[in-house]
Amino acid sequence: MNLDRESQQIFQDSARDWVLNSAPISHFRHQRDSQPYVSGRELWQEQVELGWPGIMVPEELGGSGLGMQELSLVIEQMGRSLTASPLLSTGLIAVSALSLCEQTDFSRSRLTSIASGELTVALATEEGNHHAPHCVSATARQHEGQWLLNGRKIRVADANSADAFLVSAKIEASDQLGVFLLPAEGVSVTPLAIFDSREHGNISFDAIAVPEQALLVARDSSTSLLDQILDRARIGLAVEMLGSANAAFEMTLDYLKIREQFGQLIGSFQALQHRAAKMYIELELARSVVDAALLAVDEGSTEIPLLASQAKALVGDTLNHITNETIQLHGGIGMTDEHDAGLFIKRARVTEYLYGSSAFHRDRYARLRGF
Amino acid sequence: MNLDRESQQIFQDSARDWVLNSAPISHFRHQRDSQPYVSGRELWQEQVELGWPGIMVPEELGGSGLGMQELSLVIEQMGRSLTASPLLSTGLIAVSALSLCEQTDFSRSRLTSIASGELTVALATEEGNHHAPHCVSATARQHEGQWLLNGRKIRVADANSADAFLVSAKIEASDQLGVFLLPAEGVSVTPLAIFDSREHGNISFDAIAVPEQALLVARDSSTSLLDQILDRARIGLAVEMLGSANAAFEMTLDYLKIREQFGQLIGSFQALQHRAAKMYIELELARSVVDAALLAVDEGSTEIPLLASQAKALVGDTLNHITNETIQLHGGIGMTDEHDAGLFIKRARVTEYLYGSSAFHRDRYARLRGF
Amino acid sequence: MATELERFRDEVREWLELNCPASMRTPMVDSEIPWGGRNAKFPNPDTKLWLDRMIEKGWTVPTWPEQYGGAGLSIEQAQVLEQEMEKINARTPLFSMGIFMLGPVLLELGTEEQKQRFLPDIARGKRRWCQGYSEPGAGSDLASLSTKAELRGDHYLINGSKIWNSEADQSDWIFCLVRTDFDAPKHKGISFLLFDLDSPGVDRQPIKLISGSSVFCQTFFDDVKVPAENLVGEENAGWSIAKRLLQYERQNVGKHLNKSFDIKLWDLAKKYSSSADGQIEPDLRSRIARQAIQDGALGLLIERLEREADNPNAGSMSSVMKVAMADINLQRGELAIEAMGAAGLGWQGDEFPEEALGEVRVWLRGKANSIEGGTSEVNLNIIAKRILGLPDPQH
Amino acid sequence: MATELERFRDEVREWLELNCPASMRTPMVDSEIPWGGRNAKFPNPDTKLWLDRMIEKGWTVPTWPEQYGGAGLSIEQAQVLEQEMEKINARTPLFSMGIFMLGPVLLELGTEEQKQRFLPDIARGKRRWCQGYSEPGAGSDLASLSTKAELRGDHYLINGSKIWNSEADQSDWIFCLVRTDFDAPKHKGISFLLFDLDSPGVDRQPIKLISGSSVFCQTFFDDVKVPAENLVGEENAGWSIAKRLLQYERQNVGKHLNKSFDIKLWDLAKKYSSSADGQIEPDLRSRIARQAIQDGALGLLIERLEREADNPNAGSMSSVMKVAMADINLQRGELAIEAMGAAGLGWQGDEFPEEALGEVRVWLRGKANSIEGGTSEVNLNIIAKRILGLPDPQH
Repeated sequence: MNLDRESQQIFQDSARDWVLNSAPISHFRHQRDSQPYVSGRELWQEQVELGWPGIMVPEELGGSGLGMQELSLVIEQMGRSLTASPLLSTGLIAVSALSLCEQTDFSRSRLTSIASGELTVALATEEGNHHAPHCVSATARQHEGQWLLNGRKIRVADANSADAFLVSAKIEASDQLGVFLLPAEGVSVTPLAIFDSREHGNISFDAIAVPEQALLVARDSSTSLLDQILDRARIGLAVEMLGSANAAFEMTLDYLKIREQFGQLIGSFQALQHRAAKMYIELELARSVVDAALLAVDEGSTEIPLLASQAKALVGDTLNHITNETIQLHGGIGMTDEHDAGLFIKRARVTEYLYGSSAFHRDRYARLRGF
Repeated sequence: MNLDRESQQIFQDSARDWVLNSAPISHFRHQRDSQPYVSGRELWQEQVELGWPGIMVPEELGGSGLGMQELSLVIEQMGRSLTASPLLSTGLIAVSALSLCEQTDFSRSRLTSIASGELTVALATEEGNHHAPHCVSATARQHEGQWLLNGRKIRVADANSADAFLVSAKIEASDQLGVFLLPAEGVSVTPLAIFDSREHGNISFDAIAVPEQALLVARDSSTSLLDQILDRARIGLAVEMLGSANAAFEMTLDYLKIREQFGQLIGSFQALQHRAAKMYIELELARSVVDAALLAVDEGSTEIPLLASQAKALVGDTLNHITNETIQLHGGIGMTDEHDAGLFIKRARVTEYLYGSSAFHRDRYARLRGF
Repeated sequence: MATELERFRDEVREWLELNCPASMRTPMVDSEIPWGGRNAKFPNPDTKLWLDRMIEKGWTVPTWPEQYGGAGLSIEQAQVLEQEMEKINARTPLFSMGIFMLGPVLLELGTEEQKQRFLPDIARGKRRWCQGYSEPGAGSDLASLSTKAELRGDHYLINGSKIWNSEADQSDWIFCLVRTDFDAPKHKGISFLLFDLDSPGVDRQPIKLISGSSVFCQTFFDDVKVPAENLVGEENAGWSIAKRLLQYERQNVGKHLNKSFDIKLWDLAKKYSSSADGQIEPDLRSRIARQAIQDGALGLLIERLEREADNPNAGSMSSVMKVAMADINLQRGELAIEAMGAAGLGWQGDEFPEEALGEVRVWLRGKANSIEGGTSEVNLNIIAKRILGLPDPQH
Repeated sequence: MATELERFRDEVREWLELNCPASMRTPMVDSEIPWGGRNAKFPNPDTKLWLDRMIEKGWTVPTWPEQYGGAGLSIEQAQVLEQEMEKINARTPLFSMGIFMLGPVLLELGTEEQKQRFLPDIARGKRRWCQGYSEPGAGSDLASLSTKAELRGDHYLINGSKIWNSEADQSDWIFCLVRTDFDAPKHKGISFLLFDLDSPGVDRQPIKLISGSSVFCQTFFDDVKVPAENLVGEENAGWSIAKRLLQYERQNVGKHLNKSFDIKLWDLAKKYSSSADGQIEPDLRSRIARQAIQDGALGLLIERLEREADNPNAGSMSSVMKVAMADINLQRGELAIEAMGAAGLGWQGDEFPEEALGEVRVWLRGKANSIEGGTSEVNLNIIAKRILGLPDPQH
């Protein structure tokens, strides 16, 4: 179910207010400067109280039964303020996974736990340097009515504090990939110091047993569940990235309006005006694709894969361009650690990489179009 | 042999004077408007009298025994004025082919004929839509001490008036490609109306017999003669293209200094100033590569293939950018047929395609570098 | 609400099925574009039939009020009509600067008498309009125009010349910017006049473009008499009307150039590929993919801006669309030529496929997209100032 | 002539073979960069040995006259030396803003006394210099600087602050732009002063960059006394000296950042490729090829500009090189990060290869290339005005 425009606006305003009050960029900076890595768990309880983890969880399981469009209003605001939160991994990706699969007691109970804020989940699909979700070495073997999982996954977002992992594994004696929900107990997590300062980790799991229903099976088997989950992750991440791109752009625009050189506001220089206008055009194009992708998800359209790749590629290029221009147009001050420009560019490159780079998605887009 | 800088300057000045007096752009325009296609033959005799066809021919064969650096001074001036001439095909490409091969009576006599202006030659290597010099269907078969040549070649520059063709053909009962010099007699030429208005044609040859020595055999067999010839063609064409790019740029710069809008010379608008400055930077980078490539040829360096691809790719991108900006910065007037901007962009795209596009040469450059 | 719209969709689909002739469901051929006008020609009689049927429904201008020849549809209904027409590849029944440029302006700013006099003829394709804006000395700086109109009792006397008048030689009437006050600041002395191009003193000279066609004219006015009632808006207040019309023009340029271009590009790349199985060279394929992604985004942007027509920046947003369209279309043209290789170098002749020759002309004609209807530079200025609020230099 | 140069080449090769220690033929490690200065450290004793041998030959500053510590080589000879050093991967024996920036300016514009006083120490790495140009309010608009210097008898009294002083906390002396006349037009009241950073009243505060390092300082001056004879050029005529030095700086920035970067990029792409045989993904490969072609062109441009040092535009050409270098290096950094994928996201820790961690810092540090030594925007202005002769707006 989707809200009407007016209710969406109210929803967005409340998300913005919370972010501005509880999680402004200064909060992220403070976390970064005082902790080995920035964990999203610190503010999680407040988000749980606002009902955000359950936005997409059906009402009968304790959620709000809304769509990705509504959840994205919150995620975009978080992107604007670089808020660290498990909301994308848990409220969007895990909820999508548990909703797209055939419903079982297992899936329903996990959705309920997510909605109530008791369970956070991290998506663990990568094994190599570049996004290649179908190249999987991790394995799953049936044993006495359970699955035994073996393998390792790298650079898992939100890994360090997650209660469970969604992992992809090759099902032994078949050529199929399965997606499993694996509790964090018994999983070994090596935290990584990545330049966006968020919590990421490499994980490994050695013969961990999970119940049969921990294998999530797609309801719509026309595409693999893994791809369905990843496409939603890509779109959700594109929303966050668009929020960051807009915030970096607005920060730059503000600077152009106050910084003077040569007796002029630098925003009056035509060369800079044209560059700002071009960034704005890119942002508008990117937003159009992201909006269409969100609508496609909520409508269950067959265009989801195409729009997911289109959105991730376009937003990635836009964010890359804008974060570079943000530093350049700020000049020296943008190079200093105390300025926020660096926080944006560092987070930007991590998100550009995550769930497939722009190059990956250009290629995938062409393949999906039949070329 | 190369001239010293001062003598090169004198050489260049005389080429510029001739082009400005005998072959300005208005001359090309006049030819275009009054003939089915523009043939370079019309002004050829004057160029012969200036000794240009023989610049690279050894002195003992009637030429000047100079290098490609000297010939390029003329070709660049012709590129500036869009002068149609067989000089590139004959004086550079054919002379290179006939000099790089093992010297025979055949090769020597042809070099002599070129130097004296009696022989023009067109390079015929293409068979498909995209440059792929090693995919050849044309064949050569030995028969009674002669070669019998069969095949067709497309989009041959200067085809319609050429006295002979350099063609590539697969040597039967071997997996080798040979380069043959084939007289125009018996070759069927279909003129093409290409948008640069020059003389181009498709040719076909059906069991034409040529003497044994018409097969040119590389003296330096480390790379194929065909590649050696093509690399020189690419560098020579890059010189022409650089001349065109510079002329289009200068025409645009002049316009920026006289056109007024909003009570200002448009060249005073910073956004346009920066765009002009960026074009200038591209031109300077391109010239640096072209100069290095010319030097490499005259020194017989092993870097020729790499520099040829680098030059063709870079000059192609530069010319593409500049010819587009030439129209844009002239505004409506640049869109009219009566303005020269259109002549430049049309010639530009034909030269970008010829002997391999920028994309072809990026790929080749990477391969040559081992990637 | 949704059900009502779905009911409308069903009606539309049914009507189209019955009324759109088969030959009107094929790609438009240049020679069959229905421009209307006094001298309209219909080489294919189906074109006329289709036009008449659509006129009867009011669907040449579906959102206009019925009394002016429209059907009074809502924006949502008009989108449904458009979608259903696209589904069966139905051709647009009538192309016209009257529909997309002059009409909306008259609806907003014309007198009731002017609306009744001009709008129904536009809706029915009776009169073909062209634009009289630019002058040789007034391009980007349009407001510096100097074509003079002097009020002489009941008429204006026009002297001067206009340039880039699209198909003026084929058109019946012109909507024309003229200077009615030479002493006022440049934006304050401009008026917006409508007049017949067959009036004595009008001379239209086609301009040949680099694409070989002559889609524009330079038009000279020598003591042309125009009835005073043909003035739209107040005298000397024409600049705001002119800008409003430009916004409609920019929206329209974006809208019309985007359709199915990227599919064609992939097809060209495959068809003229040098590999037997139509594989596209990787470097080119990457760039086409990038272009297709942007092209698709442009289509989605246009749809979004239609939905958000109540956005306070809607007018300036037409500049965003216009610049994006011009950029993306320029890339598209270059990629098309590159993709065809040798086949894409032809100017004319049987040796080249007809579609390739067409692409060459489209490529060259497309270079004007970033110039006509306001250059990209002018539109970037508009975005910087009106949307982004960037300052002017201080002196 | 050529033979004489070839004889020189043989001599150089032989000398290098004998005198360049093996460890000085390996890639430079950051901790071993020989910056010289009062507190120079040589963690590897070979660095000191190599420096001393090169000083003895005058080859730390090969083209400077012998009386100032150089070897009086011609440009061609210096290029031969450079080529031969490159062939054996010999490290640069001494890095120094004195060599590339202050030295050439003093050679051109210093008094004989100043040359003797400062140049030999630069050649021998005895004194480490830093630059005092930008101020918080004077970045691109450098000439609006406001650090004040008042002449008080035999010395100037300096008050104010400078920013972006490269490694000021590690340096001994500063070449500093100060305002000596607040009433004159901004370009006419600037002077060029040299002074010791250990002087009382100097406070150096390192600035942490986004790359995590602190290669720049903000430096505060509170009643710092500088002997009047440390003025270079005339009082209030420092602006032209400042600009000349910037040209040398720009040349140098280009020169030092270009070396072997593109080979490394290919290697990274192969090494961190996801395919077992090191195949590079086609879209990335195309873009690296494009970058490598430009990178190579930049190297050739730099060589050409060295050969054409008599070009009347040589000064402004340093702006061409500077902008090209910054653009190309920015692309290079982005491609390096992209090529490494997950391995290229690390900030620290054993989980990431050391070279990948290094590349991340280089990528971030490189963002300053288009800012330091004059922003790309300022350099584009210079090219447009000085080389292309484009006009200023009329008011």
